Amino acid sequence: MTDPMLDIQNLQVIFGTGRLQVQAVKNASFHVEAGESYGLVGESGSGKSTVLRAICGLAPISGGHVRVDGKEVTTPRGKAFYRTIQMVFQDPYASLHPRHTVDRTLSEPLAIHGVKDAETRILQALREVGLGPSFRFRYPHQLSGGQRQRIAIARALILRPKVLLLDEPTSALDASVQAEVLNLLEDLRHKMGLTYILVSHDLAVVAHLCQRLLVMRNGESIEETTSAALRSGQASNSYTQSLIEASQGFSRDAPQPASSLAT
Amino acid sequence: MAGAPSLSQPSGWRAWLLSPEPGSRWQARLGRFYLGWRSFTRNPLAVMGLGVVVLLILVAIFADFIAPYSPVIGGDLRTQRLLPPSETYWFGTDDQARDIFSRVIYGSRITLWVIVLVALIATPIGLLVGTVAGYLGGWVDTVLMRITDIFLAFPRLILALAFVAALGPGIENAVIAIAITSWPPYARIARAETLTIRNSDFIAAVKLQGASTPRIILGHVVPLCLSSLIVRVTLDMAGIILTAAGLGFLGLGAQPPMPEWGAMVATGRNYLIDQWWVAAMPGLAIFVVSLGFNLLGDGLRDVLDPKAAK
Amino acid sequence: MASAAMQRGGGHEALRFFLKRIAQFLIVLATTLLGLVAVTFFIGRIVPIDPVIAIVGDRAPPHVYERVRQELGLDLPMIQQFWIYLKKAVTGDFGNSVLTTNPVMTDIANVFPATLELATLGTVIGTLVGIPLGVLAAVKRGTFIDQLVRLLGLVGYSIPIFWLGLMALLLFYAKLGWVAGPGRIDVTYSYLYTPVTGIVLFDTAMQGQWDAFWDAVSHIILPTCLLGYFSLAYISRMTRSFMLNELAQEYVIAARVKGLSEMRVIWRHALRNAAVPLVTVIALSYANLLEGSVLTETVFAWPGLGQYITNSLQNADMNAVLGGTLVIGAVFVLLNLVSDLLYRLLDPRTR
Amino acid sequence: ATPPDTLVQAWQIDDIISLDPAEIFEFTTSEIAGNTYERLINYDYKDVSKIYGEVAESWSVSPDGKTFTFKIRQGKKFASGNPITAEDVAFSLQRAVLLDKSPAFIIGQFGLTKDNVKDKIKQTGPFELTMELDKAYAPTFVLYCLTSTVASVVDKKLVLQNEKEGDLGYAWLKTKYAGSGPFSIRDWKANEVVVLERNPNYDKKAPLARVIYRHIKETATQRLLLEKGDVDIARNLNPEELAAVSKSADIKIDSGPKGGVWYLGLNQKNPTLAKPEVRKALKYLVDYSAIADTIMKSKGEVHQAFLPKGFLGAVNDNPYKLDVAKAKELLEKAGLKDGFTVTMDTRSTADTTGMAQAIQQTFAQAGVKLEIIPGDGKQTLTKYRERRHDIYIGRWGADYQDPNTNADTFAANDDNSDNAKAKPLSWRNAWDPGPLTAKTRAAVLEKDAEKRAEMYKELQQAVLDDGPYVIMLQEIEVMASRKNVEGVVIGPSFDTNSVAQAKKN
Amino acid sequence: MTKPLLEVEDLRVRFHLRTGTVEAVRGVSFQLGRERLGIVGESGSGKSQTGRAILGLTPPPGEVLAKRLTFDGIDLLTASKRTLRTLRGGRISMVMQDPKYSLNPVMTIGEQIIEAYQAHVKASRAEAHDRALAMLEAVKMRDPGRVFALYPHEVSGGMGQRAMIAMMLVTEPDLLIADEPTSALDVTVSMEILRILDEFVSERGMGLIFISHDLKLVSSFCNRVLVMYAGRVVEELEAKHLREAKHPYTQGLMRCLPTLADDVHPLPTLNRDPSWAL
Ligand SMILES: Nc1ncnc2c1ncn2[C@@H]1O[C@H](COP(=O)(O)OP(=O)(O)OP(=O)(O)O)[C@@H](O)[C@H]1O
Ligand SMILES: Nc1ncnc2c1ncn2[C@@H]1O[C@H](COP(=O)(O)OP(=O)(O)OP(=O)(O)O)[C@@H](O)[C@H]1O
Ligand SMILES: [Mg+2]
Ligand SMILES: [Mg+2]
Repeated sequence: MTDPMLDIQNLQVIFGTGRLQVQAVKNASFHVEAGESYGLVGESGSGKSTVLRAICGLAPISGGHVRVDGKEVTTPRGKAFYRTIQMVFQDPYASLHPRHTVDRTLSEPLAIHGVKDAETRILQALREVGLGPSFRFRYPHQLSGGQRQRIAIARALILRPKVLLLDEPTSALDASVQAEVLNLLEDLRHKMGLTYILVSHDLAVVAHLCQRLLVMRNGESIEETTSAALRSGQASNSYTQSLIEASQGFSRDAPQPASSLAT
Repeated sequence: MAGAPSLSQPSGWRAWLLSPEPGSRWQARLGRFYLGWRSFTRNPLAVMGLGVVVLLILVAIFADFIAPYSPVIGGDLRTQRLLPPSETYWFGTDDQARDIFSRVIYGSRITLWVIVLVALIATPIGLLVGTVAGYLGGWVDTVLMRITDIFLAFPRLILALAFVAALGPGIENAVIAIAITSWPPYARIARAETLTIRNSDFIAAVKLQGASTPRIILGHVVPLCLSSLIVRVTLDMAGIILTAAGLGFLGLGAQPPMPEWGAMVATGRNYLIDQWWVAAMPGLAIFVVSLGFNLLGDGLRDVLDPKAAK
Repeated sequence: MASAAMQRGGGHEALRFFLKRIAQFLIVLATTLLGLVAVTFFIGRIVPIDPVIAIVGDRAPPHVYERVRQELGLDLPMIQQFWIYLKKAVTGDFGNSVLTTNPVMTDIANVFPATLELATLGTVIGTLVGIPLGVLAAVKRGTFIDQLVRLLGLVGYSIPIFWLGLMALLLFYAKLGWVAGPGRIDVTYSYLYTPVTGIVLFDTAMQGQWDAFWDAVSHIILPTCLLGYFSLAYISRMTRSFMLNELAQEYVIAARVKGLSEMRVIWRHALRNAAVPLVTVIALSYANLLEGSVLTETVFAWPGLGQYITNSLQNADMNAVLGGTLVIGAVFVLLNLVSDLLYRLLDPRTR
Repeated sequence: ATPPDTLVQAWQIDDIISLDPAEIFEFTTSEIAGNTYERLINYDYKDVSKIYGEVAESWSVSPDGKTFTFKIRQGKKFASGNPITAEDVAFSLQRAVLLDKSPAFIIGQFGLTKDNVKDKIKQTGPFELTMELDKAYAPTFVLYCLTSTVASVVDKKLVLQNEKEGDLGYAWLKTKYAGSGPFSIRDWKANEVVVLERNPNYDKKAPLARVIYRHIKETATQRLLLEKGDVDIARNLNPEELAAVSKSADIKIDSGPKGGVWYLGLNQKNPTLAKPEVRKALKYLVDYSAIADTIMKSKGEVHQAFLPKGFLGAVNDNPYKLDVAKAKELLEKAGLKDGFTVTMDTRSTADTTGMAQAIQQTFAQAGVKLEIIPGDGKQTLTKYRERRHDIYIGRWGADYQDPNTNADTFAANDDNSDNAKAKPLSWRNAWDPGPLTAKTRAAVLEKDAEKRAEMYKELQQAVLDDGPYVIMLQEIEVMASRKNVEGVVIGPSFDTNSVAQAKKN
Repeated sequence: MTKPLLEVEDLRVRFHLRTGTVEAVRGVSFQLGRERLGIVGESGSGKSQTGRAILGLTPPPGEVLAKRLTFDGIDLLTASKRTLRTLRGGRISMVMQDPKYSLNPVMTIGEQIIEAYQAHVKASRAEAHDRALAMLEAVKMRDPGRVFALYPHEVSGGMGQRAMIAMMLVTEPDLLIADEPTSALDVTVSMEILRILDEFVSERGMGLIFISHDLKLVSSFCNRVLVMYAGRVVEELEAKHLREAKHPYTQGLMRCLPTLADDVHPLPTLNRDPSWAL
């Protein structure tokens, strides 16, 4: 049996010290096989993003293990790591440098890693995300949200990573644009054999893109389930159940959810 | 996306500049520049400011052609001294019987030189200190900001005076002194700006591409701080000219008979009430130029500063 | 139900915060002052002015010169001089001024109130006029009023202060006679009161010398208005920019949605928020004025800190320069602290 | 407006560092001391050659010329009420020597040292004292020296009451007063004000109750105050301001020559300046009269010898005037046909800078490129005293009313080496005057006034010919005052501007 | 429905910019009774501008035109500023998208509610205080007393949004415009918010305009839905018939959403027809 692409065990992330200390992730464990697409769902502040950020070194790992391809990650992460794992952020408006053209944004990783023939790579990356060369010299403000997210995906893919961490890649987008981006992601995964971890608060989106998913709450993993189970409305956990219900839309006669709101 | 359609569309070269899909880096840059230019020209005061600055540059370049007399060699002390403005001497003559108009014209070179030099020294220092402190945080931040505070807590003119005293008088040293005293606010601004940028996703994204810290600071953080800094520096230009004038006033600026405006005003203050033109003419020049820079800075702020532009 | 918040935080918490701030303040003060002393001290030693000449004058015979040089400890290595200075400074002894022969701190206690008086009133004027102007400009953005206010501010930025000062004197004092001339008080009144705090307005008022008080008022009015104008230029400009920022916020729209009058929206909501960064701006401009506007003081024959330090520097009276710099540094740090505390008071988010 | 019994003067008085007559050496404090202290003897301000006793009633010189005996006037009192006795006088003179501050040499140069002063200056009776010198100096020389501020009579009792650790009351008197002059010093606030008050014990009661010196740095401010009547006298107006205020019906202008001269010091360490032809050429390259008539109008008059007008033996004909052709000729002789470049350390005051720039222009006419290095007063002085300048432009004021004061500094140099003990102006300019030094020393001992004057004339001529100084102007003191002010005397030296009999109508 | 509460006919909002005139809302017409009306559409389709125009809060360079814009018989276009002010917050209120930005950060929540109340009702401070507390309770705040004294940054998004609702409903308006009141919130939280709004409508007979880009939500929550595209209403229909929408835009919007119910790969995307915008 080969190692899973990503193996997370008892991950803990603590921010700050003293009074300001926040335990963002208390205990999260899961593993993702190569080529798999894995979902993380949960309410706001449950630590989904933090898990992703911890994996790629943007948040401190305070406990537990993160293994990539069987190897424990090092801090700081080496260049090789970044060629394996890349991330796409939630807000397409915030994840592109406002003063850099698409060209500059895409050539940056190539320059850092000393990749030659940047020219063709950039054009190719644009093509992969379904954008023509006419987008190459635009500034972010000349792009729509969906286009920006495509550029962000292109940037993540230009180094040919094996794993893509997707932090709510479509939550800031309109429904129709979301569909396009989701289709694109699915497409790319098939074409390039990528591994995804997808964070979203929208169960339908997760179910659409992922086979397995983890439900998180208050920094802890509550249950691991499959999208098939979600679709059939089965959930062993009442919290997961309430998430499923809520995603069906508003209903006048539904009982008040038992869940308490985090304040 | 279903944007509301615009009722009128630009055409020709404007269309090319404003093209949402520029074909080259150049076109993209020009397009940006054009956009900025357009929002800039919307502000008539700012355009006026730009006009003044351009005029200053032109006057400095063509001083030789414009000035009717020598800026340093005066006429007869007995007959041509302290003459009021007239047709021969537009701005009158000074205590050494020199033509004030010519001196003001030549003085533009020095003023320009002072401004450029201060900007070239102070801005990078402030930028670097601020961005490094802001980006790295921790003890580096503490140490750098403490140093900044120390410099900020210094009485400015005193520090400048001390430096001039230490380095010896002369316009270059005055400039260095001014530069040394003017970077701390820039560092503060750059740091504040960096703090808002450093946790943003696009910085996280370059980090994820394995970019080194210097690369991130220089390539990604600095350009974003630059605009608010440029604005601030232009706004400070007036202050710089006046500090130079202040040093001149205290006799520590330019070397006589250099036609430095501040020094001219300083000389003129001895004749302020009756021979008003001796101080008023260079004073007016200082005023116009610093006003120009201020207006320009204000206009630039609207163009460059993403927070102010709304 | 304001007590709810208090219960939450508790007096304990507040005290701890306060103590922590004080401790932090002391550390910052100490390091800043140390840095200031070090820099000033070494600048002082490389200034190419012989401090001995300042004491003995140009025509002193050589042996007097030598003796004074030794008295000043100038023959010791620089580091040792610095160490001696520091040791004394820690005990509060900043040495004597060469020029005035008094202990430096006594001198500063004499000149600082003059500057304090001027700067405080200047800042008050600058704030009271500058903020409404800034608000007005922001509210009427792009209109004639806006441009006018901006121009007014810009003019303040660009005019040499000594020029404006002399012109103001010429007009209001010499020509119109509306105000009294340079100096702090007329000689006629100067011995009618005893200086206690050194702040003339305060002293005369406390001692019921109303004639003297009004004379002092008519002396101070011009320089304060002048300084006030300069701080107004800065404050109104910053107010405008902060207000523009706030007026674009959603909560301002929310306030309008509530049906509040425009007055209330602007002054209670937007300005209240703009006040948070404004505190720092005002503190900064106050610090600048306190630093002593050498030029204003010169023009108005105002015996303040700025003149004192400049004069000392020109005479290589390094003890005085050091003392003055330290005082300004301390004031700066103190103002930082105050603005920081005010900031916290005004902005609940930072509590 | 000012109160009728108070005279208010606007004056730049930020140079005050001490009010102790044993230490006073500045222009401002000298004047203040002149109005508040009495000296043993004094001279007539109108005719310097008339020396009279002030505290002394009479004096006599021993036949060998080495011992002076002074009789003290009886019945005089200090402002404190203490009587003035010989004891006070002896104490004052001894004290000056013992404290050994900058001006102490004026008395000390007669062979008085810390160790011997108590023996050499002796009280011989309640109202009599003697002073013993090491050589038989010209009596006028000795007497003139005793008219200077350092010889002021201080109130021994009062001073000793305030003595600390044997400092002879030095720390106290620095800021206080213990004299017997027409006025007493009531208050001094540094950089702000000096207040004098009528001394009720003075023989000839001063008409004014109070004299106030206000520190006003800006001359324009001084002028406004004067025009407005908020000061009675403005002391630092510049020529243009004087010209302007003189048009006012309420203001008058008084002036009088002073013992200061404006000069250029040419450092002989600079090989170019060391050439005699160059020194001479530069003397022809200053437009003396133009400067005196314009930039220094009413502040200086052309004067080229080192002794100011009014001093014994002063040479008053001014041989040099701007003559570019002659200068060029001289330069060519020196092998500098195309001129040369030289720097001048210039104090950044209006007067100095103004003159410097005028000189810069005339120098340029003969191809001498003059670079002006501006600096603060103390800064240029520091450099000058270290002989690091090329040319120094400055003012030299006489220390006392005897010609030796300037001869000693301009024409004598006992040791021109870098670590010489005495550093007169000749040393500062690295000039060895050769035989002039001996001549200067001899002149001090010459008892015959005529002969002595002749000796000084000779010295001046020699310096005029070849000295490394371009002496340009003699200083004039100007006061612009309100018309109702009367009786303010502008004396020949700094300590002789008297307000003792001034009054306001 | 006898007389509609709000009548909008041919509403246009224009922005005159240097680059040309942008017409953000182009001829929107609808009527509203005491019911829930949903407005959906993509970003930039003019939903918010429609809502703001009704309140007279179109930002400065904007211009509002309409054949008819009346609220309860009052012509909002010609009404004086004063009338508008009494209407605003008094009879028409608006809940905005993000509580983080729409609450004044330096005032306590209680103060802000009291202020809203006192702007329209002459009441003593104590009365206003009680009323505010009651309101906080009405929006199901668990510890109203505590929340009253909290600053906006001290409460979670859900609580903030409820505070916002309390503030806007404290005067018991007849019409509430909710501009994406839940899009910044968690699904579970937003359900609760909707429930509160729903109660107000059904119990107090308030009219509600619910602006959202979430079709699914609008269809389950509202009675009627306006679908906007490029500043126009392309379709108006009963919420329950949303699935049978005729306009291809509405259909497309409905289809391109992934659902738990069916698993379509790839998702159908929306092909925009330029003629929709005409
Ligand atoms: N840099 C940080 N410093 C301190 N606390 C942090 C930091 N980043 C995140 N947190 C805290 O960690 C917790 C988890 O945050 P995280 O962003 O992972 O949540 P999330 O599940 O992604 O929520 P959302 O759906 O809103 O994005 C939150 O309480 C957050 O306040
Ligand atoms: N101040 C303004 N100046 C110019 N155009 C504006 C202005 N405000 C809004 N617009 C334009 O009006 C159109 C409609 O904006 P509106 O805010 O109503 O959209 P929306 O449907 O609410 O979108 P979202 O879902 O993103 O909130 C947009 O195209 C926008 O660009
Ligand atoms: Mg997240
Ligand atoms: Mg909207």
